[in-house]
Amino acid sequence: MAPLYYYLGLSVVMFSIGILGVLLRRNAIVVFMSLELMFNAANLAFIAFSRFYQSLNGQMFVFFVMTVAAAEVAVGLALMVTIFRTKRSIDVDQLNSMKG
Amino acid sequence: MVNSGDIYAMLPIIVLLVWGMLVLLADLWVPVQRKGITALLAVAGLAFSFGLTLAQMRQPALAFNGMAVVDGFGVFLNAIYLISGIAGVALAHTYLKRMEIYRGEYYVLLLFSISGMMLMSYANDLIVVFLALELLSIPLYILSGIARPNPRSEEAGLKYFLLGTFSSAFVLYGVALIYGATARTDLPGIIAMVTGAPANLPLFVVGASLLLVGFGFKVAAVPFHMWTPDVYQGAPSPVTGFMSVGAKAAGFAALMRVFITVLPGAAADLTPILWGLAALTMIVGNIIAVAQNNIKRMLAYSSIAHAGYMLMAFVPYGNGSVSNNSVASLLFYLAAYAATSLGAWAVVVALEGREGKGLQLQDYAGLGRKYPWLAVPMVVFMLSFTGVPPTLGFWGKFYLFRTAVEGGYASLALIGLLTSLVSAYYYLRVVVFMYFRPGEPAVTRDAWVTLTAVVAAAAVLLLSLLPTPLFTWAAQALMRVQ
Amino acid sequence: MLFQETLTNPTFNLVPWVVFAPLIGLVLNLLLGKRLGEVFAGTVAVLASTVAFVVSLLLALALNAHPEPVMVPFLEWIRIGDLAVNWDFRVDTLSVTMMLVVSGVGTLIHIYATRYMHADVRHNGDPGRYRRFFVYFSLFILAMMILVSANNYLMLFVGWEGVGLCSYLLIGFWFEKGEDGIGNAKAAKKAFVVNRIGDFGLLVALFTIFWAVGSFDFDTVLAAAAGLAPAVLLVITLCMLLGVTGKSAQLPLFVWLPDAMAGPTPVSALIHAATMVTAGVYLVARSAPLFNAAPAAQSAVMWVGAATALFAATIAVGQFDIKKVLAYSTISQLGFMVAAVGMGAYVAGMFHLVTHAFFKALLFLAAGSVILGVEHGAEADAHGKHGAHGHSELDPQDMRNMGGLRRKMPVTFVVYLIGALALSGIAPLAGFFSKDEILVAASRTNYVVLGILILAAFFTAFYMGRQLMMVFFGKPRSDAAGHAAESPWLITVPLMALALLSAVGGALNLPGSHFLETWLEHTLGHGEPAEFILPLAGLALGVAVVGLILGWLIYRRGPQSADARDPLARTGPLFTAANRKWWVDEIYHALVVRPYKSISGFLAGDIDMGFIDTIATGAGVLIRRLAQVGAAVQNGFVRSYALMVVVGVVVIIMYLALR
Amino acid sequence: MGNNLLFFVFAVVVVGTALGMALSRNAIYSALFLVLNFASVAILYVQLGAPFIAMAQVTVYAGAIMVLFLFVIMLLGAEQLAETEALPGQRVTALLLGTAFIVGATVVIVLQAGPTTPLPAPAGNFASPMDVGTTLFTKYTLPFEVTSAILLVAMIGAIVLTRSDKPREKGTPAAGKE
Amino acid sequence: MNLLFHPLTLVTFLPLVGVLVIALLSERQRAAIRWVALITSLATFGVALWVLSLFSVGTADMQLEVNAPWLSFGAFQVGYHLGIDGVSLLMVLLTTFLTPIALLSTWTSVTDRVKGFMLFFLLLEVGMTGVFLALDLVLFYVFWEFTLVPMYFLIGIWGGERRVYAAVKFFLFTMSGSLLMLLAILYMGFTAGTFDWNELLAQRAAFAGAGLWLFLAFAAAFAIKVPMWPLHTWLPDAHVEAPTAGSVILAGVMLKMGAYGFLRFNLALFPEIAVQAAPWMALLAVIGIIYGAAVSYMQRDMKKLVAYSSVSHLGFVVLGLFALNQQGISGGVLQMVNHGLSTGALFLVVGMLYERTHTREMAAYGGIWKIVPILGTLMLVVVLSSAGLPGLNGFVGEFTILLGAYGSQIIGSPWFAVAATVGVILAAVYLLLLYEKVFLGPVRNEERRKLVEINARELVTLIPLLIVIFWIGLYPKFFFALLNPSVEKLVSLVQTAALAMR
Repeated sequence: MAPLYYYLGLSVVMFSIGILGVLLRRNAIVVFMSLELMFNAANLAFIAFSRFYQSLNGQMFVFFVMTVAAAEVAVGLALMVTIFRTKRSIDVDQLNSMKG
Repeated sequence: MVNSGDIYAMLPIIVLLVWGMLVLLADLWVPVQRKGITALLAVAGLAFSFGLTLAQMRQPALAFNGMAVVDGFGVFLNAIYLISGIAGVALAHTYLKRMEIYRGEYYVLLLFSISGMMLMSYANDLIVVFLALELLSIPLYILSGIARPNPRSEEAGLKYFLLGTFSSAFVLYGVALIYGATARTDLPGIIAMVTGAPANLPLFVVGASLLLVGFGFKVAAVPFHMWTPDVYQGAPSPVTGFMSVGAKAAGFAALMRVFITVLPGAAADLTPILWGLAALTMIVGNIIAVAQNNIKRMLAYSSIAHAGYMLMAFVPYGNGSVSNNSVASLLFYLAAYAATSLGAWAVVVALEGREGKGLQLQDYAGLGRKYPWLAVPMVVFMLSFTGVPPTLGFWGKFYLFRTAVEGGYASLALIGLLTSLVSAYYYLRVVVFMYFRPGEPAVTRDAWVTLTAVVAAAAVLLLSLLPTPLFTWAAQALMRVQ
Repeated sequence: MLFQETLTNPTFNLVPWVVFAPLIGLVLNLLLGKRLGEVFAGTVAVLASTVAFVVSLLLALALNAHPEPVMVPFLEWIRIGDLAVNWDFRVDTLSVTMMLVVSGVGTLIHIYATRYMHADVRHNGDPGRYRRFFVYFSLFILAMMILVSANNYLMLFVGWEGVGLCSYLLIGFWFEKGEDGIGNAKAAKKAFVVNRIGDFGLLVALFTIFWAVGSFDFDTVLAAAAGLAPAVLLVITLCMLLGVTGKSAQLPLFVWLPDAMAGPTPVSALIHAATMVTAGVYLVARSAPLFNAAPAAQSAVMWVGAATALFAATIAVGQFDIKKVLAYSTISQLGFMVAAVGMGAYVAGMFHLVTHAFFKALLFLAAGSVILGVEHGAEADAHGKHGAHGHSELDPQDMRNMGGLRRKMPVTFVVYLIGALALSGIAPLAGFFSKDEILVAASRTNYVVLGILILAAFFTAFYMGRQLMMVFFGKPRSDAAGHAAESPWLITVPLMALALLSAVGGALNLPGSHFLETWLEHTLGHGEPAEFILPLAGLALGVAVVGLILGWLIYRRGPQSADARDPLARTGPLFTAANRKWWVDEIYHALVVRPYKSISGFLAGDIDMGFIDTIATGAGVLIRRLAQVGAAVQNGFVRSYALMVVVGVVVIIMYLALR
Repeated sequence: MGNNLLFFVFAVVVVGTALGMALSRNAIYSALFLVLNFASVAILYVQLGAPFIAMAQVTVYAGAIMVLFLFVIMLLGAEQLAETEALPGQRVTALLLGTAFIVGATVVIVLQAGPTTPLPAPAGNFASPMDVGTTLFTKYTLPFEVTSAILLVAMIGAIVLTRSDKPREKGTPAAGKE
Repeated sequence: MNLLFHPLTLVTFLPLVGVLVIALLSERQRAAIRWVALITSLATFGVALWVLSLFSVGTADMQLEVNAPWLSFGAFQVGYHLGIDGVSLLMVLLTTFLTPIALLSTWTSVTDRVKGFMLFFLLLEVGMTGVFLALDLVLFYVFWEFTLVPMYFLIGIWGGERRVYAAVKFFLFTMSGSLLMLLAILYMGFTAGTFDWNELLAQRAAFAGAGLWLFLAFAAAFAIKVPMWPLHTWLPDAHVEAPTAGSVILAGVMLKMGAYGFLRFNLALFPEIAVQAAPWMALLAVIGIIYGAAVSYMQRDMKKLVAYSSVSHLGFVVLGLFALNQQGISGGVLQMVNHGLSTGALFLVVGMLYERTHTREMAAYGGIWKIVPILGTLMLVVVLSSAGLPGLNGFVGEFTILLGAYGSQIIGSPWFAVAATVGVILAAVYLLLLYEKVFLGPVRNEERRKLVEINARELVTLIPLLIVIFWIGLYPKFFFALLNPSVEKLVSLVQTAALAMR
């Protein structure tokens, strides 16, 4: 069995890739997927700690995170659809009518 | 298992949730022209919940296996949310009609969001904190975008959503690390682990600071503030008004609840970070506001700045002798800020026209002459924001600064005062336009909006003359810490 | 306290009336004068002055019986901690002498003015201002009485500035006249400001006195004089000297007095010749113990006086304006007095003060009569020619426009002659004796000063000779002079009275009787009585006669016409210099006025608006610039916002990692 | 070491698919990479003794959620965008920050994570579905109920945001718009 | 005494009655609004006179105190604590005296939005009176800061061309100082555990450690308000743009709030620091005196000239206060009153001229004494009073100040006073220049021939000022007698501190 910090390392890397995805991609859906990746990174950490402490709290947490993620996906995708209807694009870089 | 105590403790929230569903259903039968009925229903629910909340004042209790805690702190904040909710409904009714976005779901989402906020201030477990955060945020994302097909509203919704989720990810990671450090997610458990030996403190501190990022996002602390102006501008004004108070208060509720209960141990590490956040927030918010000509953006930056002041009082939270004052002053300020901000947004709502008209400062020219019932309250709000006596904002700042000084952060108080000076400039600009420049402002007459503004102004003025009850309430609204 | 609490003679209780009589007159005129007309206004003012004179006379008589100084308490004025200033009246021989001069000469001039101003206000086209003149005049008497009756330095200063105010008001009486219409107003301002410079000195002297002695009362201060540190004494006395040079028009602050001739002639006579300008002499005499204890200051006073006496006399030679000549003469004679008190010859100084008041008031008033005559002539002339334009260009004060007036205005001529001779120091007129005493004192003190003073006396005689010739002899050089007429009796009677005083005034302190000496001794202490040195008196008389004759010789054939050159112009630059007053005004303008203006301009422009205000507004501009930069960061891109969040996160993590 | 090998294999897959998701030009590829990533993580969950969560991960995440993603991508036809960088310096800064984050997090998180010994074996029925279920409905009643509210909100939200407004009834003032 | 009908409560809050009545009137009832405002302010002055009659002259301590808890947070109490001593009594009298005069001056000059004007004016009076009476630092701050608001509106709505700039500048400048003061108040309240002035006085040791900083913070607020050089740049703008009545009050009362603050807080609470700072403050004061005078001399605008003259005159006040002896402080306080009267009257006259001609350029006038003789004469008296002519009020104040400063051991050098005395000369220069350019000389502008003489109402505004001008000039003993005990007490406090430091 790998030690805890292996998992944590992996989780950090996943989280970082998620961050980079958010920062670098212009496609809103891809950005959103990167966010999901970040959630997953956190989930991995939870599960690893849960195993480390032999405590179920972490797993419970992950369960709720998944549900919340599902809810967010519904809302987020709905928003994107709406935007797409008006703008015909889901390029986040085109969402800059307000600034300053 | 669930028992009646649990139900009773959570009753204000449960009522609100159930009421929200009922309103949702009822709305289906309410014709478009008579959505006022929905609004009234929503207000009734809020008022009912408000009454229940106040009834809880003297009965601190744990509920749902310690997942939630009912205490004075929570009650105080819940009162603020509910009042801002009522204002949010009052402001919305004609506004929605005027903007042709009459969707009964507005009220439902508002109720749900408030229930999320209320849950936040009762939260006693990080899972509840996280869920409450989502429960209050998701309706706000939707509400921000509810004015579709207005592109600005949609843009605001998506921006808010993406960035909000982004910050949630940090909160989540922070919780994970705290869990990793202590093996617990319930706040009492965490305290026990931190004060006892076994916790992994380095990890704990990192987790706490990631939580700070997430909560900082909610309260709009620099550098996590950048969503604020765009969202405030794009979202329908009643939503913004509600959000500027409710979301901020909920953010601070989370911050205070989590940090003061469980994290004094990490204070030594976190204080410099908080210091920096507070200072930056005050400086950046106030300075950039100077450049704004759109009232909504200006108020957005102003709300950032006020988050800075509140953070300032929060900096010495780890100092046991100050932390009570820290909480009390923050709560008091939130109350003062709520009254002021809701009132100011009411005026904004009154002036806003279709397609983003009536939002420039120039559009306020001549308001003082033509519509004193809006202009005079607006002056009061601007002065209260600035912190000029005799307004509630003055006492709020007074208390905040006093806490900062008491905590040994006179330097921070100095920054706060100097940036207040900067803020006076842009708040006064509003007054300048309203009173010193001639103009023909386009105002939609709306009794509810005017009433909101006048009531808020009266509260700001009168409570400032006799603020003792509010002081006392805030000072007694302590957290129940096991 | 040197005086008894109970007054020796109830007469002394009258002393406040020297102040209140003019006050009542002032108020009456202010409230009723307009309604009741000229006769009422004039009469009230004359009566007020007369009452003051009568009271002064009674006081003098009472003092003659009990010559000890008396203090009449009146009012507690200021009391802060150990600063206690009361408004008390001091009745002693010195103050009563001054009161007599002020109210006596003052009354005569008042009488004169009732008629003179009648003509003047009409000549200047605003009859409504008649009343105002007498209000000012009463105010002046009031202020001057406060000055001389003060029992402490602060009340003296009150009067001192009060008379300065009157001087300002009266010089600017015709405030819309003069050069460019504003010349008179400017002259008035100049007088006030220059006087203020002197007052500055006096103020500093007062401060020093208070902190050195702890009181402003004359008795306390003068009694403490001997015990004061030399440096303190020097500060006090030199600062006082500055005050004296301002009020008594001495070098270097004399410049205001010639310009002050812009006021109506009675003003020049009363204020700028007889009374106010002598306040400086009075001050030094009053502070005699202080000056006696500071020999260095004393000699400074002496030298200032002597230098002024000569300097002003030379300028007088080059003037064409009948009043300007007299003005410089006044400065010069004040120089004599100041020199006298500087030499410790207080009695001599006071003596000359009194006689000078007589004959200089006489000269001014007579000059006023001349001016009236010429104005009258000009008007008659213009009337004859059916053209009203002609006379307005003629300057009725320019001696070049006169000539041959002795036949037209015989009374004026006679009295003027008496005054001029008295001024020149021709025995046995008043000026001879008083000037002689000063020369005697100088002969005891310093021969250089003596020489200077004799030279000044020579110039005095010369310019008076010149003036007499130009005004009264020869042929009329203008039509106006040709049509001049004698003045009415209200004017000539006071002239005659003053002429009489000028003639016999020397009797006050005749060698041998020394009446004034013994009279003043009660106040000034016992001094060496001035003896009569015959050779010196002879020399002085000779010099005066030579001066007069020289004047007669040079100006006998005089300028033949109004635009002819002055016979002295042959001396070239010397005459020009005298005529241009040694360029003192220009020098002051370059050294003081212009620099002050440019410094003020620099402060108001570059410093205040340019620097201080720019810093203040600059802070605002800076913040606005910062705001724009900050707003530019808010670029509307979600990814930038997220980036900023990450920056925050990374900074926090780095901080935690590196802490 | 065998378990370690398993970890490394899947770690590589997880990182690879994550990178694939983040870097693919085509959003559909990204979605598919993400599905793979979720599945691999699910395997790690199983390895970490969380079978229930692993199953949920596969069904909820990799299944339902990602289908939704794919559906929307297809619906909008938004799979391909010109990925030119509009923000100067964004890429460099982002990469620098990402690196800094990894380095920093390694120092403050990974290296602080406690014992470097392998994770202990779980107790017999640790995290069995029954265990999870019991906990969920006892201790976690409140969160569970709250979740339902969140889902309800999401539903309302999705409807509110995407529903095309009914044609207005006759006589309403602003009829004819949209 | 009853809290509500306590004389000090009444004198502070009586104008609110007028505010209420006016608020109920309609904008169109201008005459009624004006009369209500005037009568209220006169009634307030009456109450102030009543307070004067209740005041016992020989006592140094605070009198007629009213002290009730107002609000509390945590362990800290903020009291509704008012009290009066000689100094504040004079200031209250000045305030309540000038307000009706200023109101009366607006009769015809303010015709637009009369209701608002009167409302703000009465509110301003409440604030100003409160500042002089408050004995709780927080209460003081509340009043202090509150005064900004009405004045801001008075300048901003009824002001001249650049009124917005001036109003904002006024607000921001003053606020910048008072914020620092707020910080100091908070710190003191925290260290000493009270905000009460009396108690703070007793517990000076508690915050003595930070004394210098606290002193500076208070000084910043007051120095801006006074204003001391070089913090004066808001003043010319505010004065020039403010409506006449606003200028009168601004110069007459609001600047005095700064000087009063110095006296009440800086000197009383930090005597040790005050002793150390005295030479520096004196230096700034002297610079202000000379500088203000020099800059006044260059002004073309009458109001600007008077505004800069305030910088100069208030320099005297500060010099007097920091002489820290009885003569200086008493003189300084009296000079505060004097400046209020003289400058108030100057502004009134300038306002009358402006109302008639709509210009304040001196060059647009000239020779008008001939046309408006009564106005000219009154102006002359006022100018002379401002120039410090004996017999008028200005002299008494300036003389005692200079006397005090000259001998002040704490300032340490007579040269400050000597330099300040030069300011007396310069004052004559610029004031007479003003008078000369406007009233003397020939009539340069034919339009000015139509200038209307002062009317009865305007006369009523000026005469009371002139009466007091003469009163103080001729018989200042009354005023000094009011001041002496309080000043004596303060001086002994400071002198003890000075001795302790040696």
